[in-house]
Amino acid sequence: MRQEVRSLDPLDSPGLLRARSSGAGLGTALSATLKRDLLMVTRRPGDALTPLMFFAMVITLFPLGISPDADQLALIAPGILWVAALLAALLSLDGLFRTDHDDGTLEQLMLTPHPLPLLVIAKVAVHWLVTGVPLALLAPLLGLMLSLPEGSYLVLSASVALGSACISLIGAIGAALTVGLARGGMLLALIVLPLFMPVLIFGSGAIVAVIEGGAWLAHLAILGAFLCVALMLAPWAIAASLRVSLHD
Amino acid sequence: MAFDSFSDWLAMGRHGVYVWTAWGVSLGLLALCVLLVRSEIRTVRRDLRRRIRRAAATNGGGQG
Amino acid sequence: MWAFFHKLGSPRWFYAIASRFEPWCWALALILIVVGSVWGLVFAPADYQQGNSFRIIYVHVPAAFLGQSIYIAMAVCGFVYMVWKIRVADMAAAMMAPLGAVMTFMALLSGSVWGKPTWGTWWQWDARLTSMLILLFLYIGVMVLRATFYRLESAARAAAILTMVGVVNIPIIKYSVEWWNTLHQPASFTITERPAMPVEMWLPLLIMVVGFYAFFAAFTLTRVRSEILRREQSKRWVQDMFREKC
Amino acid sequence: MSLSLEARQLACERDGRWLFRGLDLTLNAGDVMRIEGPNGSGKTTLLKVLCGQIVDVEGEVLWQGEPLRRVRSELLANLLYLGHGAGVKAHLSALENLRWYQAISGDQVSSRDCELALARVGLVGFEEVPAIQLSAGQQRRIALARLHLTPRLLWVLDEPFIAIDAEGVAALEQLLAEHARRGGAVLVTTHHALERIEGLRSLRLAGEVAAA
Repeated sequence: MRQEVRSLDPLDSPGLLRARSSGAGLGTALSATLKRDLLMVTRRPGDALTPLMFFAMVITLFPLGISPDADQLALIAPGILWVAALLAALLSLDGLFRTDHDDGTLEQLMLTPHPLPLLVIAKVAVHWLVTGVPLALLAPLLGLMLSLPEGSYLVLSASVALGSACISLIGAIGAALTVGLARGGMLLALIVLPLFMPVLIFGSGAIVAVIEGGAWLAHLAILGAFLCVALMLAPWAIAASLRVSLHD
Repeated sequence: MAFDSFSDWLAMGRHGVYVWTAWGVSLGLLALCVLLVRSEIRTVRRDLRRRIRRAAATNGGGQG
Repeated sequence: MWAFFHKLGSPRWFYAIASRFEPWCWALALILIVVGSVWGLVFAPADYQQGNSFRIIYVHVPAAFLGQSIYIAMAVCGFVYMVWKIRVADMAAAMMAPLGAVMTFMALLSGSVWGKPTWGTWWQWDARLTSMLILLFLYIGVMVLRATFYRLESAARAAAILTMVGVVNIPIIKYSVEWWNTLHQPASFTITERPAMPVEMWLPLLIMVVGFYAFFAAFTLTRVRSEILRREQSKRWVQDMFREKC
Repeated sequence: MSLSLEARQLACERDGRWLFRGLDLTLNAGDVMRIEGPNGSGKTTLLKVLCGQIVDVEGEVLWQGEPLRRVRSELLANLLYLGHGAGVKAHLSALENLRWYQAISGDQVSSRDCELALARVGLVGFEEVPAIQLSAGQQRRIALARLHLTPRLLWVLDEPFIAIDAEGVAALEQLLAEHARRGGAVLVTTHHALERIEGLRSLRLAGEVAAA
């Protein structure tokens, strides 16, 4: 009754099935997950745009709320640029695992013989590429609007790029913890925002330092240190959190 | 004794209001914790006792 | 030692131990806190700069110590639960969290009230108070996360993971805030350093700190006993224990 | 070494009640075992325990004679698990979905195999269509195409017949029987009778005690 298919069908190998050994093809799995998620973004560009629009809109709120005066804005520009970038990245974190959880692919991802922490890094990398990097590219333009001094744009986008990588990694722990919960979004912000504060401090500190001609490289170095620590520890916490959310 | 008289102690040398608010709230919170904790254990034990008595009653006082 | 460690894990055995030590802890806490308070409020000399408002230190410092120590204790309990599946450890972590939040809030409040006569404003974004505020957010985050999970084991594991991630961040937060704005006087004394204050000032402080830790022990023992009764009510040993009484 | 999945004295407690207790189960090459029981009797939980997804249960699970804790990645390399969710990304086409599955399971990615697998499940001509435009039944068939695509010893299928029409059910039953004949093993939860599979073993989960 099965569909008539060409005679030589590789799938019909009559031979007995053999047990396979695990461990092969980790590289292909990582790159395939990366490519698939990037493909998903191209299919639905809206998801990538919302954090950017949010970032731009929040920035325009401050001149309206405080004052259009350039000097005042320049004073607070580093801080609000960074806070807005942080909140924009946080906004998109909730969807990191939720879409995969809802359609069952997250469960399949966890059923591969490959180590989960590494696969999770692929997903977080996509989140950073899709939100962190665009935020870093948009930040100088918004800095211009807040009359941020000329010389600081490069350091601004470098600090946002570095900082958003830490935010993606640490935030992914919260996203993994709340993926199983119906209204996890607000709770996600509640549990990860305290962990973002050191990143915010040194991120905006870098911009303030470059404006005052201070040691901005030191701040970026500390952000880099946070990133290394997060890269080492966060994947294990994310994998453990996913197991808690999915399998309990 | 760091103070000459009782009223001097109460006044705390113009810092009285701060010292007494800070201390009052802190010791108040501690007392509140004690009350809540003691009542928690009492209610848990009372509910348990009632549950066992009810279970015993429904099973005709069998193994309960 | 290993047998003891696992026996500690059985709720029934812990319940017996807790029942025995608990009254002593309450008594010790009461005595120490009363003695410390009277000593600190009445007999200790006033600070030559800050005058009597300095006496708030006898409440602010113990509360700040407790705030941090309880979070670290919760992380240790979370680790023990995740690794050895000792349920009592999870119960302890769940039960001590509110006290940690209360202590942090107490430190924040007494710190800012103390700040009024000293700095002239109710709230000052100084390093230690800001770290305390972030710690309070961490407490609230863990408690809300634990309350959101319906199943007990998932809540326990999720809270354990978040607490451990949080405890790794506590030094990071502390030093980054410290760098960010250091206005507060350096920590008056840590157990190891020689305190900057004369002995008749820091002795009552030491008594108050130990009294607060005794309070923490008594509080946790009592609450864990309640939690054991709540979670083990269907177990035979609980029912037997209560049947003799009624 | 022929396939062997064994469970000894499994007991799982959820929210204060026992889903199953003292459960023994052995699954060897050529076995098709159906797990039945009323809703909420822990069928899916049992499948997840046997795949090592859920670990806080009493009793032991052995894969090829070894405790699952130590050889979990060996089991996963030989396991194909189809859960409740179709496991299909709505905005990707059937082909893209299958190519991703091939890649993460460590096989050689080849579109031709994917197209053949899709043909086997009656999705000829739907290869490039984004899954969102397909019916629920067709989306499940994309997941079922994986049975043809990636050769695995052990199939664990959770309600695979949902939203599948009669013709598809018959084809799937025949596929399960054929898989068993070729030395594989199937663990399936379903309410279908599966009478086309001779030598079908079944395990009834009725809550308290279960016999295999």
